Formats: sequence, structure tokens, C-alpha cells
Amino acid sequence: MSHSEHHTERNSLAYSIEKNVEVYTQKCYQCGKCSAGCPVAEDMDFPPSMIMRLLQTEDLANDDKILRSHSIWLCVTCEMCLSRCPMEIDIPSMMDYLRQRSRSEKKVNKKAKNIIAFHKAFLNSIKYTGRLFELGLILDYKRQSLNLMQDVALAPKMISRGKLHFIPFIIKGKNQMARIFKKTSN
Amino acid sequence: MTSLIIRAKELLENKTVQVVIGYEAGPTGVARPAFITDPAKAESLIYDERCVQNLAVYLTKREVKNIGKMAIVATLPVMRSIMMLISEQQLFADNIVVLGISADGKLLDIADNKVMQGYIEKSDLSNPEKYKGLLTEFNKLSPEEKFLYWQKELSKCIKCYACRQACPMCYCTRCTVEVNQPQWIPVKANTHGNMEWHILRAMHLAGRCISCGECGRACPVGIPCHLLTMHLTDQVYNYFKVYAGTSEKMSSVLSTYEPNDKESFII
Amino acid sequence: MARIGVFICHCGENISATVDCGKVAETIGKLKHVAYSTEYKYMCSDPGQTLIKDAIKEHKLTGVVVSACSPRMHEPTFRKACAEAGLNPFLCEMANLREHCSWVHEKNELTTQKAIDIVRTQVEKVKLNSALQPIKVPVTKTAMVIGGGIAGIQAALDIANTGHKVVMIERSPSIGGHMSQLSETFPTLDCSQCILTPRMVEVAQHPNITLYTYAEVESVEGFIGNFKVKIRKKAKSLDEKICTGCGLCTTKCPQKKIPNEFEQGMGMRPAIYVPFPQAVPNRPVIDKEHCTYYIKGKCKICEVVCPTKAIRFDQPDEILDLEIGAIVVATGFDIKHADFFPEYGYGKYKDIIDGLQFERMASASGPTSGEIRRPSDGQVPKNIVFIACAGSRDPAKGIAYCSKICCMYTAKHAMLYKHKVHEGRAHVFYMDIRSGGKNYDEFVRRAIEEDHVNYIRGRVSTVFERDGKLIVKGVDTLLGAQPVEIVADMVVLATAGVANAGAEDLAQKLHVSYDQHKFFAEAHPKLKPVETNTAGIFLAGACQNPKDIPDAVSQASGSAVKVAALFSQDMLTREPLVAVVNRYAPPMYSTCVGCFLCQSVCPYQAIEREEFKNREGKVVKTVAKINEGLCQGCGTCVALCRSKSIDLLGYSNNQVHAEVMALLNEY
Amino acid sequence: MSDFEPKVVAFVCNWCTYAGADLTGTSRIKYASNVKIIRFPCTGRIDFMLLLKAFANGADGIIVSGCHPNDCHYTSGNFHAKRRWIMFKELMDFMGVDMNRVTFSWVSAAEGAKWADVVNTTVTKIRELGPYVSYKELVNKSVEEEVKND
Amino acid sequence: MKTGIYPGCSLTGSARDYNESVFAIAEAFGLEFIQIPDWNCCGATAAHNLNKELSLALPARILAIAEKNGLDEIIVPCAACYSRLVVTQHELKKDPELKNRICEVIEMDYRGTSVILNVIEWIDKYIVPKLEEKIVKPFNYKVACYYGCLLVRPNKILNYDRVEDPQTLDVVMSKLGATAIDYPYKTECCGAGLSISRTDIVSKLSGKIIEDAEHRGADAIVVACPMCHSNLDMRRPDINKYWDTEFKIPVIFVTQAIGLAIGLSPQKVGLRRHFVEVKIS
Repeated sequence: MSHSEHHTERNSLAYSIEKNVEVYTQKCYQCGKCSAGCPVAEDMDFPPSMIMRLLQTEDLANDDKILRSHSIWLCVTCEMCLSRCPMEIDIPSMMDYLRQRSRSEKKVNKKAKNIIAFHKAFLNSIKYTGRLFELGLILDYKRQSLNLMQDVALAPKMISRGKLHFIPFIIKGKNQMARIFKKTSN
Repeated sequence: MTSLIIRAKELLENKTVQVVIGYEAGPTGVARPAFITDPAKAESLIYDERCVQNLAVYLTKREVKNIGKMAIVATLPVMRSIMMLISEQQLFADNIVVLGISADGKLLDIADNKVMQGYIEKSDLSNPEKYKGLLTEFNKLSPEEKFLYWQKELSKCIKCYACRQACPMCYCTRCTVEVNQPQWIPVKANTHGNMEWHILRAMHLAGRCISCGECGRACPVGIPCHLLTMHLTDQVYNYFKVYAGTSEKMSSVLSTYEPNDKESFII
Repeated sequence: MARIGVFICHCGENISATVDCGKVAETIGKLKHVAYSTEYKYMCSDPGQTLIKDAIKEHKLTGVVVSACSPRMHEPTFRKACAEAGLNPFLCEMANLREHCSWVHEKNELTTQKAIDIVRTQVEKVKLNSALQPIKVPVTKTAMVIGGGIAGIQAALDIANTGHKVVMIERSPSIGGHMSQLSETFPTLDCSQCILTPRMVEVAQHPNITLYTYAEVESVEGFIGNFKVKIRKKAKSLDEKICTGCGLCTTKCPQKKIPNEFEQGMGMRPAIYVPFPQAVPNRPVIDKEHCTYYIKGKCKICEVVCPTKAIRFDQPDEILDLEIGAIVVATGFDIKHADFFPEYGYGKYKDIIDGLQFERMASASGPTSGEIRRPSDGQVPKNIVFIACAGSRDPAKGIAYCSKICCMYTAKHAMLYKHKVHEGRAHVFYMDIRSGGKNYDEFVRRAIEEDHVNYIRGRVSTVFERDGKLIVKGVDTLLGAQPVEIVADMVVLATAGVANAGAEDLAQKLHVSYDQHKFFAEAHPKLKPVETNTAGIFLAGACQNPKDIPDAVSQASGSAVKVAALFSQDMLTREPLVAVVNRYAPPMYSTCVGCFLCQSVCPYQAIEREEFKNREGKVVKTVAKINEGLCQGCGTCVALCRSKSIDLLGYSNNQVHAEVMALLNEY
Repeated sequence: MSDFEPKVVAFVCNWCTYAGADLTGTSRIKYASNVKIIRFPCTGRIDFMLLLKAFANGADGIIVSGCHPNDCHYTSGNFHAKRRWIMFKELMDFMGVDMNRVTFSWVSAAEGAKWADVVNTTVTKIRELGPYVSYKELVNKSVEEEVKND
Repeated sequence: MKTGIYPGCSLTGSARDYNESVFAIAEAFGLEFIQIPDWNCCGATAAHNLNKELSLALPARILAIAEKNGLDEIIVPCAACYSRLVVTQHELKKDPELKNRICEVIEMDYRGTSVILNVIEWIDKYIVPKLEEKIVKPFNYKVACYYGCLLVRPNKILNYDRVEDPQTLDVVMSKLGATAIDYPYKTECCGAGLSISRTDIVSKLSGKIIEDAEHRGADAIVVACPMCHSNLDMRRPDINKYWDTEFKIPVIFVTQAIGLAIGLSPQKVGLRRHFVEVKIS
């Protein structure tokens, strides 16, 4: 509660992170343990500890860098950073928030388009049927990402092993599902 | 509120508690406190906009405590009162079941005090909206106007101490007003003595008041004495960034300190 | 009926030059209950004091106001005079007419009027004074030092050298503490044993020091100057008077596979053992937990081989009752071990060791005779990683503080390694280098510049074993968190310094406060770093917080001076100006309602709980109670108490109220 | 108002301000004689009710003074006092009691000159403000009320 | 005690092998459970990446249905679903107001009374006590137990096993006769949700996990999560291409290992559906 009062930049990303997910970026003392344990750090433009540092500056230009970064979309929410952080900073929850902000501010990194396409396709799939329809997911993802050739070798093998259905299963509560999606859409 | 009745009944039936403190409709339809000990009578419990009294005041009353373990219908001020009473060792955490009521009047599932603490911490703990404007307006008055205002208001005080009786935090068995060595507060009502009493009361509630406004509601002559404690609640937050009644371990503002407490008037 | 005597002092001309003393005496003399009022040139002189004494007797005075200089100057003088005349000294008050009136104002009516007001106020106060008995306590001039590490040794020697008796209690079989385990010390790299051993011997031989090793504090009661301490002398199963310390028993003991505590588990010892060759006293003890005889009832080989027949299997623990005047707590610290770190393998990798294990390894008398060798296979590590801040500054692990000594000893370790393994590579993962201290930073720079220790800024995320090597995964935060992976032969963790096991227990026995990490708390962080909040108990060394040898020794000498100052007095007198919580007959017991908010304002933990029970033994009321031995009389609780159930003797509510009334109203 | 002599009461702690005022004396620094001191062991001992009693009994001004933060003889009494004064001052301001008449200060045992300064500043200010008429009227009115009610 | 099962989407599709083995051993041990009626997808990574409220509402609906059907405990074989369900239960318990809001969204009452079990907890509770007498073919292999992320993290909420170097799966495997090797990659991430969108990263991360297990001489990697399985098994061709090698180590579910040990056929526990041939049976 009282932490917020000290922010000089009320419109900084750090401030809204604190308000929305109760993650206090100033707690980070840059030991780098999160980056050292992060499985995707080497593919990131800013490893987690660098994201923390950028946030600490409360500089709007740096905030912008974060929201436009590839890093926030590469984070796989494996929670390793949180489990080893000496300051118990909930980086995974913060990443969830940053992704949502990045989308709402339309700052999504171009390289992340496939990742988002996949997430969207995933949610689309369950929105109408209630359960994941894997074939539908793959097709929808290909449509959204335009990666038409991806995994063409995989499907026949899956089919031969009985791992891919052709018809989606639709749950009885599908209208209810639609309402859940609608009510949570903001 | 059926969910409340079901829960109250359940608690009484399985003997988790011996009494449920809640509200019921009196003969004229006005809500009054109810002390339900018989599960069959749980039906009479109500909760709606008529139910405004801070029931926590009964938690320290010997007659109620003696019945056994208590459950209490608890709006936010009641929950905060409970936290204060536990922190001041007037109530044992395991002697109370909280039937929490949310701001929009729904039964909350308060499994334990930790959950209650989480709920309180997430709630708006500042003074109730309806008093905020009044306080702001009042603060705009000149010192002279304020002094005259309170003189006029306090001249009405008849020293009935209803404000004290209604307050869940005023649980002392002997109040300062009953001390006569020295006579801190004159026995008889007079404007200056009344003012001394209300200053004393407000100071004793500084950092302990949970903004229920019960004192003002209880006053038979309509003195807005709750503004005094509520103003201090604002100031406690302003200076120390705390609100009373947020955890069962909190110590009150005037019995703790931070070395870097800020003020601007000490030379 | 009160009969007050008022004595106006001229203080030569110091007062009378600006205050009309005659008028003051006359005006005051007319006040109700003032039985005698007079003036005199020097009240503090012998004749002046005699004047007071005579008046007390002659006018049967029940209270005295000496109107003179500041009470901070002569209050003891006049109270003593009153006592000599048979009046309770606490029925004497002083009105400050000199510092607060005559010296600071011009000569005029107002100044005299102010003097009258000041005196009148004290008259009204003293009417409400009550006869109090000063708390007088004798001083037992024997100190107890708990803990025989370097801090305890220093404190004990310093106190003993002032001519006072010292009892030293050490839990383990030998004194010496952690310092005796160290190889070399920073920043000079001199041998730890070489500088410590002479001090240990001095303790053993000092005529004023009684040493009890293998002993622990059982209980402590009493207060400053008068502690009553029970010591448990654990049975060593040995008659120390006839044992010559020949060591034959230790070589013949068939049980030889007990992890050696002194070697931090890197060596073995028998069940009857001397912890290390330089131990003081150099006598063995039998470790009953591991001794075959105590476990199975058979063996007794040591008894058979002992040339002086000193073994005593049936020796019981002994409880000693000691009278102690002052206590120095020097129980030291401990460190976290490798098993504290999940991410570094919970201690399952043999080649991940802690700092103390490295010290033993580097020590010429250690298990490897000073060679750095991997515990797993005895190979000399070619690539070694030191991890600083292992556990320290890690709130997630419950240790938020900096352990202070690790930066320095890590630099030392890396240096010692490089001195011993010239071709080896030493890496240090650190977050900050904290090297404040004389020649400290220069020392760290030497490690980096001359010994080419590779310092990497970042914390290690994980260490695991692969192909007999340790894979250390970290980042270099100075290179934008670039991943760093080192294939190491050995990893040394600079683990957090923590309070000793049993510190909390001891603190509770001693009734001294301790912090959340179980380190003992000093009375004032700046001005009383050696004192505890309990009068007569002092701190030395790392039991207060992790500290290095020079700091521990300095503090030990400081605590010794405090003890010596206390022992320079024969009797301690304490003013009985303490708080009290009122008491009434049942069923009221007290007007205290038991909110205990007063507990958190009391700086001395002097407020206790008192429970009142009914005939069935059920607690019917719990109220506050002041421990007058601990209360220092600040009165903060008194002003806080809402029900006015606490009052302060000497500054009671009634008295201060009367003072305000008297100061503003002419009677 | 030239013949107005303000009545000022000072509530001070024994270890810092009382000793500081002693030093003022030893240094022979002159100050207004309107201030009279009441000694307490610690600012933590000072009951806010005493300030009200002082006004009620005719004080025109009040000084409350103790050890600087971190210098308290009892470690923390002044910190507690500080919180208490913050609250008290806010309440008094809210009720229109004139807090310009109350000086809060930290005066150490070494600050003899500061004590003289605190006193002189306060007395000058009270002289300007004049007698605390409105409070005295309130008290007089209250006495009458009681007489009337009897 | 009424026990329910929440299979989750992948067990009906890409992880049918897992599903078959769970049901096969349940049958063999005479264990009954009720499938939660009309269950929906838990939302997985996608939901909490894009929409926090949705990510709580979807699991809440599942839990509410379970509660309505009087299920005292719910077995969740999929570690990812397990994590979402437990986290949701935790968040809603912590914040009664949020709970009321979510109840509105899902149009159902929810009290959070059902106990959620992951597959190892289920095995520990119901199978381990009767295991010894049932084993006919001890599983005499060196195995690398791979837990993945979601079975142990966030540890403060799941409160299951220890966060580094967990042991529960190792213990189950050793009871089957296997030797669990010291394996530092137990809880390293396989790449999970990036499987389709960033196959390269998954190949790299999963490859490390496989490489270390092979290097340490394990005969098989044992998993308890369909996501991990699909990355380590189905993605093997991509992994081998990325690493330019031929990793051959099979990846089996703990339930399959149990099935084999008690004498069920490879067919029955779904081994034929694997991409990487399992030669060990």
C-alpha cells in the first residue's frame, strides 16, 4: 500500500505493475540469478534481470522498450526465476501483466506474432467448443501465423497413432463458455 | 439472506459456535442486534441496508462472551474491529467465526483470519464516502469558525457517554473520566469539560478507530463526534500510511514509532 | 496534615542578586501547609544543611523544598541531608531558582514573581510526594563470560587483569572458538593459531580466571550485581585432576569413525577425544553418544589403558551455583552449511564445501595438511569457484542481512588457493564487494590484481555435477546478464553467518532481547553497542551480529571496561522512580484492562503479564505488571495508558497535575 | 497590549531540555521570564491532557521540548512523544484550538543558546497573539454553566 | 470418499497413451473415479498469457462442477492442468471478493472444498500401498525422472515435493524396481507452450534434457506430464535435427511404467502410440 506513494513517475510501468500485480520492482538488487536460471534467457533481447532494471528506471522510453520486447513473449512461465529469486519477486505474474499491456497498447514485438497467434488460436478453439480441438488449433494457428508448411510431417504420424481427432468434441455448456469469454473479455 | 441463515444454522447445529451475533428485524421493522443461540431461530437473521450498527461492540461484553464461542455477522468495520480487539488481546482469534459481508451485501467465505486479513487489505479503508466530503468542507473553515462550531456542538453534550458505549474500541473497564486523582475530566457537563472529554476520546482512538461512525450515530443530541476520530484516521494514514484493524498482530500507531516519522512543526 | 519546610538559598549572590529572596520566603511562608520558610546564604554548606536538618526535627516537617540551584547539581546533597534528619529523602524536592531563574533574568518584580511561582509549584508537588525506599543493591565482584572464543577470551583476560574474578563457561571441550579453526587471517595473512594459542593458555593459567569447559548455563536469575547462575558441567567421564593428558586413551579407542566437529566433518575422531592438538584444557572427554561402552555396555578399553586410572564412566553431570555480578555474552556465531542450499544440491555434492571447511583444508594442521584437495577424490582442483552471499542478503531464505565477513574471507580463500595451486583458476561470483576496514580493500585488490582471481558480478542460479565436475551456472550482470557456465572442480560457498544454535534459548535464560535472526540485541545501536537492555549483561563478538576478529576483540575490551566500571562500586543504588500498575481487591484486581499496548512502548521489556485466578484455578483476569528491576522510569507507558492504570513514582499523575495547577494559579 | 505579560508553561524532559536550560543559566544567557518549567523524566511521560489543563488554567502559550530524535535517554520515549504530538496537533487544528500558541522543540543538553531562543521566540509570538481570550472565555462560560446548573 | 478425474484436453488427443495407462492401472488396482461431467479446457498457458480473469474462470468452472457433483477429490493427471487448478483454488481462497466475481462469471457457486491430486499424489495414496504384491515384472532399468516445471512450481502455492531436486517420482520408480539416477534436469523447462510457435526453442531446451539423461546412461526418461511428453517424444525429430544427432532414449509416463511392472501389455498402456520406440518392455 505505502510503496506506491514513493513513485516519482505515476504513469510509469513499474507503478502500474505494483498496482495491478503487487510486484515491487524496486526490490530487485540485480543479482542476476533469474537470468542465470532462465531457460530462454539466451534467446531474449532483455533477460529477466535486465527487464527489472529497465523498470526500475521508471523512464518511459525504457518502459516502451519492455512492452515492445521479444522477451516478454518468450517467457514460458516455468517459474524458475521466482523459485530462486532471493527477493521472491513474482516475475511470472509480472510477465503476464506485461504481455497484456503490450497487447492493449498495440506494442507487440513482430517476432512474437507466432506466439500470440498460437495463444489466440488456442483460446478460439476452446471458446466455441469448450475443449481444445488440436487439429482445429493447428489449422487456425497456420491461418493466423501463415506458417502453412509447419509440422506437415507431424500430422500423419499423429493420425496413425490415434492422437489427432478430426471432429471437435463440443461440451454441453458451450453457451456458458461463450458467456464466460464474454464476461471476462475486458 | 439465505446463505447467511444456512451458514449460521450450520454453525449452531454442528456446535462450532454457541452464539451467532447478527441483525434481526425488530417489531417496527428497524434492524436490531440479535444473539442467536438456537439453530431454529437462525431464520430471523437479516442483512440489508437497515443493518448499520457495528456489532463488534458486543464481542467484549461479558454477557455475550460467557455464552461460548461466537460467530458474528461482519461488515468491513466489524472485521476491522475484530482485528483490533485480537491485537489488543481483548478477543481470542480461535473464539470467533466471522460471517463476512462484502460491500455489496454478499456473504463472504472467510475461512480464517488470514483470509479476513487479505480481504481487509484489499478493501478501501479510508473513511466512508459520505463523511469524506463533510471532512473536506469542514477543514476549509477558519480556526475561529472551527472553534465556535465545536463550542456550539459540544455545549449540547450531556455527558451520557453513549459515544463511548457504542464504540467497540472503548472497552476499558474503567475510563479516564472515572478517575478523580486527579480529576482529568470534570464530572458535570459544561462546554469546556465536554470538549476535554471529546479530545480525550479522540486521542484514545487515534490509530485505533476503524471509521464505523457508530459514536456519531449513538449521540442522542446529534454531536458529530465521529468527525473527530475520522479526521485522526485520515491523519494517521497521511503520516504513517496505516489504517487500523488490518491484522491481528498490528500494534497501534501511538504505541509504536518509526525513527523517520515525518512532521514539520517541531523546531 | 502536610507540614512543608521551604529553604531559599541565596547561593552567595548568584540568586539574591536578581531575586528578592526575603520576599519569596515570606510569600511562600503564608501558603497553606507551609510550616516553615526561611532563607540562607549557602544552603549547600554545612551550616545550611544543619539548618534544614534542625528545622525538620523542630517543625516536624513532612516535606522539604530546597529552592536553590538545579536539582541536577545538588538534589543528592539535600536528599541525603533530609535522610540524615530522619525524613525520607524522596520527600525532598528542589526548586531551580538559579539556572532557570536568577541567572537568566534581570533583577525585577517579574523575576521574583517567577521565583515564587517556581517554589510554589514544588511545594504543591512535594505535598503529594510519598516516602520511597531507594533500591540499594550490593555488587558481587565476579564476572561470568559465556563463550570461549576470541571475544570471550579477550573479555575474560581484560576483566581478570583489573583484579576481578572471572568465570568462563565454554560449551565445547576446549576454548578457542572459530578462530582456532581458521588457517590464516585477513588482511595480514598471519597464522590464526599462532596468535590465538598464547591467549588460550593465558586464560587457563590466569589466577583470576576459573575455566569451565564442556559446561553450559542452566539458568540465570537476579539482576545487575546480583545474578544467581546455575551451570551444568557436563560429565567428561574423566577425573581431570589426575589425567595427565597423555592421549593414550584417544589412540586406543576402537570407535574411530565419528565426524570431527573441529575439522567440520572432513576428518574423523574417536569417542574419547581432544578436539585439536592445541586444545585448552588439553584433556579428553568421552562423547557418550558415540562411545561403545555407553551404547552397548561393553568396551572400557580407555579405562584399561589409562596409566593414571582417570576414566570415570559413572561420573554424573554437575550443577554449580554461582554468584555473579556481571555477565559478558560471547557465544559467537555459526555458519549455514551446504545442505541449506537446494539450488546447490542440498549438500549432496561432496566437492561443494563451505568457508569453514575451506579454512580447515587450507590449515597446515587440517585434514589435508594444508593442501587444497577435492573431498570426493583427493585431487587438487584446477578450477575453483567461490560463491559469495550464499544465503546472505537472501530474504527468501530468511536471511536479509549482509554477513559482513564473507567478502573478505572469500578474497582470502581465493588468494590462499592461488598461493597453493599456482596454475589453478579461481573465480568469485559476487554481488558487491564490501571491504570497509583498515587495509581491507587493498587486500581484495591484491587478490584481483596480483593473484588474478576472476571476479564475476552475478549470483549463481544452480550448481550440479556432471562427469565428476561441477557445472556452475550464473550470469555476468556487467555484461547485460550474459550467461556464464563454469566447469569447476570444487565450489566454496561463502555461507551466511547465523546465530549459534541455542542463542535464543540462552537469551531467554538471560532475559536479554534478541533480533529476528536470534542475534543478541544491543541496548542502543550507536551509544550502547556493548550493553544489552538488561543492566549488568554485556555483549562481545559475533553473538551480536557477524563480525571479524578485530571488531570482536574491540567489543570484548569494551565490555570488559563496562564490567570493571560496575565492579568499582561496592553498592549500587537505584532510584525507586519506577512505574506501577495499580492493584485493587478482587474482583477488580486492577483497572488495567490488559490491552498490553504499553508493552510495545516500553524500551526495557519491563512490562510483564500477571494472571489472576479464581478458586478453581481459572484465569479470570490478565493485567500488566511492571518489573521494577528492569523499569528505568521513563513514564512513556503512563502517558499512553488510556484507563490511567499505570502511574510513575516521583512523577505521578497527581503530582504533575498539581504542578500545572500551582504554576498557573496563585493560592 | 504593552502591559500584557504572557503566561507560558514549558513541559520538558529531564535529560536533554532541562539540562539544556541549566546550561542557558550557567552561560548566563538572558531570556524572557514568562516561561516556567515543569520537569518530566521524558517527553514520553507528558500527557496531552496536561496541555489542555494549562490552557484551562490561564496559560497563553506552551512549550514542549525534549531530546532530539535518536538521543533519548530512554531510547525511544521522544519517538513515541513525536507521534503523540502529531496526532494531538492535528486534532487541535481540527477543533480550532490555536496551536500557534504551542511550541514543540528538540533542545539537547548542549543547546543552552537554543533554549533561550525557543523561549524568546515563543514569548514574542504570544505577545503578538495577545492573551488567549477565546479559550479563557470558554472556560469562564463553562464555570457559569456549572453554577447555573447547580 | 468420492473421487473424480479431470483428464484435460491433451489426454483425449495427443496424450491418449497417458490416458490409457491411467485408466489401465486404475482398473488393475480396482480404483474407481468419476469423470467430471461436461468438463472444459483449463485455459492452459494461453489464457493466463492473454487474460487473467479468464485464466481463473475456466478452472473455476471445472472445480465448481466437481463440487456440485459431490467430488471430495479430483485427480488431475496433466501437470499443466493440475497447476492451473491449484493456482485458481489458491487465488480464490485468498480473495473472497475475487471469488464472488468469478462465481458470477461462471454462474455457479464455488467454495473450494475439493482436494486436487496430481498423478503422483494419486499413485502414492492409492497404488503404492498395494504395489509390492502386484509387481510381476520389476522395472529393472536406470531411469531419469523428469518432473518438469508445473508439478513443483510455484512451490509456495502447490506445496508439493521440494522445489529443487524433487524426490516423489524417484521414490515411486524405485518401488517399481528402477534405479533413479542423479539428474540435474529434473525441473528444467522443456519449452512447454512454445511447442508449435517456437519449435526451435523447444528443440533446444528439450534436447538438453534428453542429452543429459542419455549421457548419464539412463534407459528411459519418466514423466508425469503430457506436455513434457509431447515435447520430448513427439518433437524428437525436430530435436534430433536441431542437435544434429540421433537421441534414442524413450520417454514413458510413470503410469505406463507401473502398468508394465504389474504385467499389463505395452498395448494396453498405450506404448504403441509413442513416436520414439520403447524397446525396454
